[in-house]
Amino acid sequence: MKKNENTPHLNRRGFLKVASATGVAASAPMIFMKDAYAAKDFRNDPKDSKTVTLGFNVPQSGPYADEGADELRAYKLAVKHLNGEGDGGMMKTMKPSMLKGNGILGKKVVFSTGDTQTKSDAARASAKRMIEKDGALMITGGSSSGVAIAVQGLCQEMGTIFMAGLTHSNDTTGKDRRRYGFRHFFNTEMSGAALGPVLEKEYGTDRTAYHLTADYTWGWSQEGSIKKYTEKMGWKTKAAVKTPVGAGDFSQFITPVLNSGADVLVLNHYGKDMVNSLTQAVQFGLRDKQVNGKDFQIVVPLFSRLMAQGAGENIKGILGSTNWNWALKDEGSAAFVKSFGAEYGQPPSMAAHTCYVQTLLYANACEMAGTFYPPEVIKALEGFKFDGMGNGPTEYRAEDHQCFKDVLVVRGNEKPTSQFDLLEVVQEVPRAQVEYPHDMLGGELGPYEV
Amino acid sequence: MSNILEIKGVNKTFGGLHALQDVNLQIEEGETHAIIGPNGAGKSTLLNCCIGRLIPDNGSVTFNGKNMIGMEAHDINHAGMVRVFQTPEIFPELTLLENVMIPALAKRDGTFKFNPFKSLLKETAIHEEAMATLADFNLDRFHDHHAGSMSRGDKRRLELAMGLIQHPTLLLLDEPTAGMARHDTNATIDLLKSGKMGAMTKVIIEHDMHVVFSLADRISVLARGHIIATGTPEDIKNDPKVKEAYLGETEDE
Amino acid sequence: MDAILIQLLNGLDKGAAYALIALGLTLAFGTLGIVNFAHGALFMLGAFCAVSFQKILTISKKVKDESITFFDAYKEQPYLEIWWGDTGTAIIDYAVPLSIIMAIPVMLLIGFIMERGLIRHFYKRSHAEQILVTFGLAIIIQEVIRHFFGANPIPTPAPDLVSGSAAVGAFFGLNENLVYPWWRLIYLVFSAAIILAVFAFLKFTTFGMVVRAGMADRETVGLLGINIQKRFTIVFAIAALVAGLAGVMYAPILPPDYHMGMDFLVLSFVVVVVGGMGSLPGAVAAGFLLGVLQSFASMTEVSSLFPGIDQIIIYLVAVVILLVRPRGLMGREGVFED
Amino acid sequence: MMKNLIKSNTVIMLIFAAVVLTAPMWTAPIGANYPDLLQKFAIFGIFAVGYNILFGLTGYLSFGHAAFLGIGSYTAVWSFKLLTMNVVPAIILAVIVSGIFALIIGYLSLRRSGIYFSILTLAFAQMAYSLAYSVLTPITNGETGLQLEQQDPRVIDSMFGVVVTDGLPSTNLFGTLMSGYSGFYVAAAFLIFAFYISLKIFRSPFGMKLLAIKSNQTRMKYTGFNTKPYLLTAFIISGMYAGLAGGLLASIDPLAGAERMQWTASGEVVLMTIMGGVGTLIGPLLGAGIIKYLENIFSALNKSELTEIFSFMPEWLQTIVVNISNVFVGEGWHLTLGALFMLIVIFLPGGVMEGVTKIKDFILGIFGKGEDNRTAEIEGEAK
Repeated sequence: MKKNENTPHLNRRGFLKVASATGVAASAPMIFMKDAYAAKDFRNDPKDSKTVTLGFNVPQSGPYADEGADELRAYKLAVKHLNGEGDGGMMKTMKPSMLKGNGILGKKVVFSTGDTQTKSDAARASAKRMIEKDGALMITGGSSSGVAIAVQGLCQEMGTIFMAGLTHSNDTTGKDRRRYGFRHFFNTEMSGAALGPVLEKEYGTDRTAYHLTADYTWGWSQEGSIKKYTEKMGWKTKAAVKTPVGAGDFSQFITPVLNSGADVLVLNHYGKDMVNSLTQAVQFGLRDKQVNGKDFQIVVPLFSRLMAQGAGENIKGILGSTNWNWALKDEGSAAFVKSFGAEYGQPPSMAAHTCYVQTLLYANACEMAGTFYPPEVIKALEGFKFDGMGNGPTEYRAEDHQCFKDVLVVRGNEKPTSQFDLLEVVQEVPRAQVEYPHDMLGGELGPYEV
Repeated sequence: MSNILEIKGVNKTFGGLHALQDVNLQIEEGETHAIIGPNGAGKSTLLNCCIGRLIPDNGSVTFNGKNMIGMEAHDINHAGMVRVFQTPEIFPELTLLENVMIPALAKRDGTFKFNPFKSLLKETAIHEEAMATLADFNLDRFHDHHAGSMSRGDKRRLELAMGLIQHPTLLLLDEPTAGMARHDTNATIDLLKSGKMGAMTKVIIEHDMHVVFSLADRISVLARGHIIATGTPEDIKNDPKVKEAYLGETEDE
Repeated sequence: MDAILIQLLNGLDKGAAYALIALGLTLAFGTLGIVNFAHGALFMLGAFCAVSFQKILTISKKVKDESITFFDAYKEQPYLEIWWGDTGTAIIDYAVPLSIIMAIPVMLLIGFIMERGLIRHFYKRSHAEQILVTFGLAIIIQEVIRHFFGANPIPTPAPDLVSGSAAVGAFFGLNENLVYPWWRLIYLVFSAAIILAVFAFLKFTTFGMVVRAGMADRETVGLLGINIQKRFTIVFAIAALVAGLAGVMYAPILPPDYHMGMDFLVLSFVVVVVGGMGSLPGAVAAGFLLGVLQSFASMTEVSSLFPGIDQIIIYLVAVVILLVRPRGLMGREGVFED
Repeated sequence: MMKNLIKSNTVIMLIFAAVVLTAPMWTAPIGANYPDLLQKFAIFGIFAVGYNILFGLTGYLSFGHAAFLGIGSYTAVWSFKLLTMNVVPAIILAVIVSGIFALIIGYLSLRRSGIYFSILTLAFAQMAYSLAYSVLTPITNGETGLQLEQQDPRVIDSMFGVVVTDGLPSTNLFGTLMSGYSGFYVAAAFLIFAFYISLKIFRSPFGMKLLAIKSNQTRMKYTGFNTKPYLLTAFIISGMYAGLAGGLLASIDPLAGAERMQWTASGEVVLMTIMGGVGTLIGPLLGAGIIKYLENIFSALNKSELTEIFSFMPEWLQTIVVNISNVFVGEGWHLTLGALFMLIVIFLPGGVMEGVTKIKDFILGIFGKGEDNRTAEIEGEAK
């Protein structure tokens, strides 16, 4: 069987090495060479080069373009700090840290950028360009779980480390976890675990919830987690209705809530959907209602300041969870906000924070490993415990590459003191409360060597 | 002589307008039959009823012994009845040669044939026939010009060529010389009289009496949806009903 | 029963937006023969008239928040409030309805410039080329707006007085709990008024008669020798205005962002075609029909029976209507069929 | 003499194949010589060439062809999951399944013409997209997109005892892996093949009849042609091309996402075709290349790279040029796209190919050999 002779193992390593190293001339004939690699030879090895390239893959067009722009600001700041320019930001507060401000492993950090367009195809194309053309050693960024999972899968195949940006679905480090993918951001499970007790305290145990859920993976993940934790404390779930993504007008989904007997509306929406559904829910007078003798409440499980801006007045007093907020007073956050503010004249968003931290963590892991060789870097990141980067003591759990740290429960600020002061922190939910067993969500990390 | 086309009791109304009323007409094999009549008499409607563009309210259209009513336009074409249009219905973006090759291909390939891998270069028979037909109409030197760029007279002759190349049993001509200069008209008359065209059974709708009397073996006169007379040119010239129909309407056109 | 009534209201409200957008689109289609892919962008520009007007009214005195040292955070107070006190606050509160005053000349001007500068050179060109050029224009307009206003939605609230809900149920003697937002009711009335105004304009003015004749038979009107060029410009400007007003008034319902036009573009084309090309009543009827059906399809009773129906209802209805009625609800033969 | 040579199929195909296969070399100066973009050029080239068979020849403007691209991708990924990682069955199945869908959608949509046809195709594609994104998630994996899993059955592979060592298996063509440059060469081979078929169709009686339908469909009916099956055949062929492109996309990168079927994706292929030149053989390919280039390269440029590009200028001029061009690159690449659409339609109504023809005429004019150049390819053939 010809087939069997040619494919004893389906393994792409031999080819990758060649393709990555080549320019044009070498391309065609050498593809067929196999297994001609030395032990620590890997894609985009900077070798003697004086620089090392990182790939920043953020949405520059589409609904999350503003978030993407903020992510890019954070990346540029991180590169500055790594190269020893600027005030160093969190590099001074991160513990433990091997970062020296002389680039990574003595090589100056440079970067290339790409537009994910918040589409899996475009994001993968752009990541591939950075890996294949620009020689990026690490890919990071993104503002949606679909994109994160798609790019993470690609990076596993390519043997390039992926430090996820904003992605909140359980799947990223759950059923779709990958050895080469790392997530600093929290997830819906942690949102649920953090929000649950606060909701109980604020609204009691005798509540009936009505869910409106964006009809895609993140929405379902969010709905599942909130249901799980609210039902645990005695809430009933009246209904969970799926809404088309980008519906614009949600009136036909909101009106059934009015007379459903529910007294809490949970909006499992993000981005534009959240802004629209919340604005419209408030117009329908939901917040002025009394049901079952209680004030009707709206909950938005995932908040971001940029989205809060879009919702304007409507966000005031509404509870939700967030990964990080610039108003945090710890040393790390303060240092980051200070240098970000000095550079750009505005505070960083939570997406910017995650992206900044991810870049530093990757750089530090390379220093710890003493090499850019991805399997060693991965091992350095796995189980890495650190502090001083906001959110208190944090651990990159080895089994699923999920960061565990404090989660913020926030409320839309009733009396903002400035245009940036939109969310007030209600509680910093300690890490222990949001932790869950690593095998709860399933998934396989896959091999170190690809 | 046998009747090749038989129209019996055909009626057609548009809204309140009775365009055709109980029209009966027989076309004999080999003849050139002219249909004349004032504007709005229903001549074009009658042709459209024959070729399937319109479906008559009642009555029958029998061609070569087969009922044509309800048949698709392309099937009527393959039955052997081909129409040449009054306003040139050509393929303006194609060359003259292609314009003539298309009907030739229709004749050979039938209503549908899927032959995407055959090269046009290999269609030598069709190609030669098309060139010869163009030559018959004195159009061969323009064979690679776009049909849309030709003069109106040339387009009319192209129309005739497209009809002729299908070797129809019956050719329906809708004002073949309308809009032509006198010189071109005479040339067209000669064409229609001689050679392959001359031998063909033809129905001609025409305003120009010079053309009608030069070509027609028999003439039918249509007025207000009725056939008021049918006969040889001589009969028609002397028919009082025809004179009446045309009196006071001689100024039309 | 209540549920059906309220879903009907939702549907009418949605339909009102569809109908308004489709109205302008089909006006341009029918008279000028132009396939305008930038029509969605005009709707978006309308919404941004409201945004800019609000921004102008709320130009603020900035008081630095001294507790924040790393960057400049301000507590803002609009000058209007400082100068005129409560009157100023009230004016700002009414920013959206007041912005209509600004939107009318702005949209007419945009329509005028677009027609004179670009569209008129494309009357005789193929639909494919019209699509390409107007789509290109739409992208450019979008990017310009994004450059100035960012990609995030911008809140443009309705005036306080009408930001709440009306007790529709009590009014009709039904369930007391039955409420409906004032602003949506206003939008409904507003749309009806605009639609009637456009129809009346076409029906009762000589100008309108020429336009209607043009929609019936464009070639003949061209032969009439009337200054058709000027009329075309005006028709296009009106189409732009209708789209713009639809956008202005929609801003409180849907916080405007630069991409909102594209989201409505495809939908409005479906509405126009379902209504029948070149038919104004058709476009309005189709708009309301699709809006109402979309509302009903998302009722849990329906969507649990046919999963996913709420996602595809508009397209499904479009397919069915076009297959049953060759030219949509009220289209005429031979318009845009080649 | 020269003209006949150029018109010969063999010569055209030789030149075409040479140009395509050397693409990694001549794209180097414009920074497009990396596997992913080259693969995209080839694959979207196939998509556009196929779309042109429908739109360019018959004039029917479909706004839903992305549906077939998506269906092809999903089919291919399922073939990888269920059958084998070899791309041959995946691509064959992708073409067949999208052909079947094209038959159904085409049969219904072709009952109408003009804009009614366009909206029907759009509606079908949007339904496919919406359902794939939500309700059909068990088949499509919704927003995330359909991916390979280690525990997929792959019955044929396991029958032949192919061992999956670690991690996910890779797609291959009898052992040659599909990623990187080899993926490009496989896609390029398909492009050459697809282009050859398209060339044959353009120069066949069948193709001429399609053009005649575009020119005057009514006349075709009275000339004795049943136009429906012609249109449907063209629709199915172009749908199968889209399925082939979708299958190749999935073969090179085994992931199929719903947004591949969205109207914007359908619109993209329309824009590629119009921009390159509707009804020309090469035009759609050029259009595909230009749009993909802008999307991938322009979106990635930033200020520091621009500074490098314009470093040959004096500093003051460099600053000005960099600042102006910065508006059009990076996040501004959409602006470039929009401007390009407008400029091309305004100045080159026949697309890029008209520009090429104009330049050719100009050069020929210099040498005093001005010829009557026309866009239709066929008439030269028939001589």
